[in-house]
Amino acid sequence: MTADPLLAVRGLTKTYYGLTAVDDLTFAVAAGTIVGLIGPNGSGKSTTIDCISGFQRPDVGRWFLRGTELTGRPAHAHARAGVARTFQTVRAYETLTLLDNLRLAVQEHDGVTWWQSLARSVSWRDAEAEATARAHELLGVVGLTNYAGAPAEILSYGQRKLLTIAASMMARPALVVLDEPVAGVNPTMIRRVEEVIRRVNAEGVTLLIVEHNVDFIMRLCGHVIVLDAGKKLAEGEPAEVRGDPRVLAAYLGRGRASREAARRD
Amino acid sequence: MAMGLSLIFGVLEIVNFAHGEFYMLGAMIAYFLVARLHVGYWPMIAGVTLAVAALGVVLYEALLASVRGRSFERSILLTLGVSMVLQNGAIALWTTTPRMVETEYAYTNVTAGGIRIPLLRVFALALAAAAFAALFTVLHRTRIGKAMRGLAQNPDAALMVGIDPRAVSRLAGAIGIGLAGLAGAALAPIYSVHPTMGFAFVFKAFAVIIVGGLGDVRGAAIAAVALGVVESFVAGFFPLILVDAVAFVAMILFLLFRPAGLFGRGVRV
Amino acid sequence: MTAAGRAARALGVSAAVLALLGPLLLPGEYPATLGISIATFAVLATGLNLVYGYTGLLSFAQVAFFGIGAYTSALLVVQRGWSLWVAFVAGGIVAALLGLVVAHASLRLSRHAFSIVSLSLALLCLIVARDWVSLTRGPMGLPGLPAPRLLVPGLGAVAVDRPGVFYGVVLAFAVVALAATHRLVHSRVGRALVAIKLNEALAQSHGVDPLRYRLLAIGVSALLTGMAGGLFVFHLTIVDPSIFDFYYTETMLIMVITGGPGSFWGVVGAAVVISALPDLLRFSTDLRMVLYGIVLIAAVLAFPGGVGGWIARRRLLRWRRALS
Amino acid sequence: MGRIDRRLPIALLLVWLGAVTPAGAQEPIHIGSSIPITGGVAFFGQHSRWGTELAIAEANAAGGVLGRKIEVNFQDNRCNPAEAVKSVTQMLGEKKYVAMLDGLCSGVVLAIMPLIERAQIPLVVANASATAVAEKSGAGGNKWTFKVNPTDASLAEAMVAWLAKEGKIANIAFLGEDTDFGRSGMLGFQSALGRRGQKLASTDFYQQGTADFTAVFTKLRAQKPASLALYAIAADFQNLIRQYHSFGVGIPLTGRVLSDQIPKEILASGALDGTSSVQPYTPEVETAGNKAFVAAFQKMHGNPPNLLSYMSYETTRVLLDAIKRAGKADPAAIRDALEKTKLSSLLGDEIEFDKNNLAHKNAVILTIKNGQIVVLGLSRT
Repeated sequence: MTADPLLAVRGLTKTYYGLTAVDDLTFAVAAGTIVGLIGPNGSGKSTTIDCISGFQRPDVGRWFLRGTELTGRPAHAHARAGVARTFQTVRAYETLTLLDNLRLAVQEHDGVTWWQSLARSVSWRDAEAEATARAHELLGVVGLTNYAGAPAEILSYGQRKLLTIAASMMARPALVVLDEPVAGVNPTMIRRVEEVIRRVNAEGVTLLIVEHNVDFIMRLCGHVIVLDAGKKLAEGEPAEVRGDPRVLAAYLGRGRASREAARRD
Repeated sequence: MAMGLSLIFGVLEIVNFAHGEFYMLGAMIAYFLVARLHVGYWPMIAGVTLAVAALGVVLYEALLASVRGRSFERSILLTLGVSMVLQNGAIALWTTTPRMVETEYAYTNVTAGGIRIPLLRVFALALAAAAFAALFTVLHRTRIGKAMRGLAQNPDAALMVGIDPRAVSRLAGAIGIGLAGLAGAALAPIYSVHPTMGFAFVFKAFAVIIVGGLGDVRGAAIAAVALGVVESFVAGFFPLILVDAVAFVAMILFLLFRPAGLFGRGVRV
Repeated sequence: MTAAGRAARALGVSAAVLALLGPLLLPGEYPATLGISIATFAVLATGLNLVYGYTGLLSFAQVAFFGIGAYTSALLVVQRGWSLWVAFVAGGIVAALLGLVVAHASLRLSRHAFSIVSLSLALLCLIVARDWVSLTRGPMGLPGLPAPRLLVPGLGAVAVDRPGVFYGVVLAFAVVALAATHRLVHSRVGRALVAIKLNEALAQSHGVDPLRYRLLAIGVSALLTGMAGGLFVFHLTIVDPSIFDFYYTETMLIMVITGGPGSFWGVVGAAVVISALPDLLRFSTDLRMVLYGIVLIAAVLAFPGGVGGWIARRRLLRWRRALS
Repeated sequence: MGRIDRRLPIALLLVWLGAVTPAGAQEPIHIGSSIPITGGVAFFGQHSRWGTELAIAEANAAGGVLGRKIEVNFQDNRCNPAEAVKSVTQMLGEKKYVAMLDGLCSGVVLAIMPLIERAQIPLVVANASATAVAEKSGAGGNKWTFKVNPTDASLAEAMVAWLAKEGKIANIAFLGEDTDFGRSGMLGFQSALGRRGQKLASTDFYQQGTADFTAVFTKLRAQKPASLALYAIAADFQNLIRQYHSFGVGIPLTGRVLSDQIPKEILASGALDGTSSVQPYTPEVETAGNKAFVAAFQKMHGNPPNLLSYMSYETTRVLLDAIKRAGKADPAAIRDALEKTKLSSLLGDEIEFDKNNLAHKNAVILTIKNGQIVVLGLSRT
């Protein structure tokens, strides 16, 4: 791990009604890598990424993107700073077209102000053309080109997952946080998701992936963090982590305590 | 009145605009029972409450069941529509002529400590207190009451422990609207009865439930009493017209500084 | 676009232009008076549509903005001797500022709080208009508002005292206001507003700041609504507390719901039809509000998207057919 | 669902179309009336309408005017100028109406005055009481507006003049509804008292639709004014009087106490003895004309008349009389005839318009003695 990682998280702690979901968690994500965040149900994965994307406020802890502190800033500020994310429950703007779904994901990032857009200035026209081109490109990558002008509500569950993943890549963010990208997705689609992830990673995007599908994580990630009961249990290369007896214990004989700590997942 | 509204909101997550119209209907039914059928005071109170509660069930089954929890905005619009139909329908049917309900106690007074208080007001106060006590007991002591509170606090969990949300919601709707009917019946002999009487009341009731905390029955009752006290204080020392602003100003202040209501346990909307 | 499509469009545009100019050409004052009312309600309904239809905030304060604009511009003209053309803009600005303050305070909590506070604001305005007698003259209102004067090149100052001329002024304002709103909702701003309405968390994850956009929508809506109020009362020549009548709120809601929240032309069309039909057909006034109530209930239960929603559903079905 | 959706608008359209009434075959004389039929003061509009309807029915039963039937089109204005301007312009646009009646609310009348002036159609006001209506009418103003009912100022002056004669003008408190009725009543009282070197001890206004007055009564009882001038109507008045009685407020009332709407039990109890009141009209006035009117009204509408129905009745008579004297159903001729009106009212006085087109009808001064309403006399306003 380099001295100056892309994302640095220090001492993150979050409790709900006296139950500790995340307990003094510290980790880092190096630039250009794909990092997996795994752990049993209720181990605090979702809470962690909700906190570092600004959707929940932790009780204690600080986090930095490229050395810039994001602690306590609202969710949209995280997005603008370069942290993109998807949600575990699939979310899309149902009645908007796929193209608009994707263009929305970039419009707050290209520096065009709302009055420029109202005035239909040259910079707006250029930015919009670029966004449309990028949207077509990503729709091609996820195989949804035919649907470009259709409203998102027409898509199947798996297709929507692909759409949200594409949306998270639109603005070429520094870090993409994917929350269970392949849960409930059929094997063919999983391949496609993998392909998309590798492709954007090759473009220089760093990814942090939360996922239950351990095989998927092991195939993709160069670095894996294992959580249990809100604490970091193990960390390292996939092979290393896979052989760690503590990880096996956590996954096979899940303790009572971890289940009680569960609030969600 | 405000308690009924609060109960409906708590359990159904529906803001009921038509509540004032049910109050008006209660008073109107009271008028017809007393003036046309010469029913006595107490049978009238019971009859009106039951009749309006039955209307509440009808309203719930016909309309509210389909929006329950789906959308706050839709429930507002729906009950606003109901309110428009009831109020203007009442005008078309009965004209806006104010009517008086003349019960056997109309001109009886009790004297306490040199102050003359009309007996009907004593009854109305007692009925309100009794309704509050009964509602509190039902909510906290009985199975169905606990189910209601459970539904208000966490609908998913309630479903898991075997509460039938439809049955409970229907009952909550009936009780909530029945309370509006009771208020109409108790106040009809004191105030005059006319189709637009519910309009002014419902906004005040909204203010009361905001101050009390949405869905918090105890908060609503205490806020109602507090508002009454503050209003009479204002009326006693300031120009009368300021009274009407009190409820709204209190509501806005509470929203700004204490959004969860008096006890801070109301449902955050 | 095909030749037939172009022809149809040309026909539609010329029909619309003819309909807009109709009140100027038809004899008598009534067509113009009705035209003023239709144009005003088109702006009011579009203002509510911007807030409710596009942004998803149910606002009961539109009538408050309308009345505040009306009172502000009337007072500035009568007491300060301002020209109406400046005063009605000032009315819009005052309404917008008030809207922003109230919205900022309540939206920090939730959109439900906004609805309830907006309702209180409307009622509070009514009370203030009645009781701040030294400013508003209370229930007696401000009667005898002077006819504004318009500088026409070649004619000099013309008094806008006939409904026909006034209709021209209101129409010009309505066209500008609707065009501005149309541009707004079809720009990135409109896209962001719809995104917030559809899924606030997703929009935030895309960097959209919900509060900022919502405030923008409310500000624009209050500005246009307030300006409409400032103009409208000079047609009536009087402003009194009945400008805050809850009935206006109900009418605006009916227009937006039947037209389809979030559908620009659906709502404009509904505003035109609903403000014109009952008058033209002399519908029994006793039952008009009952019918409105029934329409509202029916629309919410069976027809939640209004006309605009129906069109969107057809579009979805077309896509389904095309892709299957 | 889709089928229902498509049928709904058509069904609604049919409902609307069904409500359109076909025009009559023969050509009657048309009069327009703009009154509140819906909204908060629909009750008053109802009474205004009833009064006009009775006068029209009587005229038509007697063969009409100039041999033609009279027809009145009542349009709703919700007491809202915006609605009134729309419906009145619509009526004026049809060009068949020879005159307009009432308006009822002062704001409405002020808003439609410029319209009827431009259209050159006379407007005869029955119930709007604001002094401004008369000030803007007649010589130097709007020549097409006539006002039959007395202004608030003149009624208050009549009342105060009587109170002064009785030596009861000191320490009067005021309680009125927060509308132009209450507000201008207060101004009328204040200036009438001012001319006699007195002023109101206190003023309070309540919102229309207020149900509970306990707090203000408590305050007034502590303040102990010599009398209380009351400006309340409709449901509010009923609430006020009941609570006044049940709390035993005991301050003599004056102002616009609606004697005909006091419940019999309260009246009989003697609690209101000493009350004085000024009204443009009260059903108790013992003239033959009034008795016949009360009976006919009760028969036609099943309710006793009140001052609004009376005023509309008289106003309609004034207008019909002017049409008869004009000799033709022509607005300008009717206007000229209106100016020369000289008609006996039911109360026995002559209705004539002054240079502001304002009729100075007699006001009725009443008092309550031994649980009975006593008409003390008529006073020129």
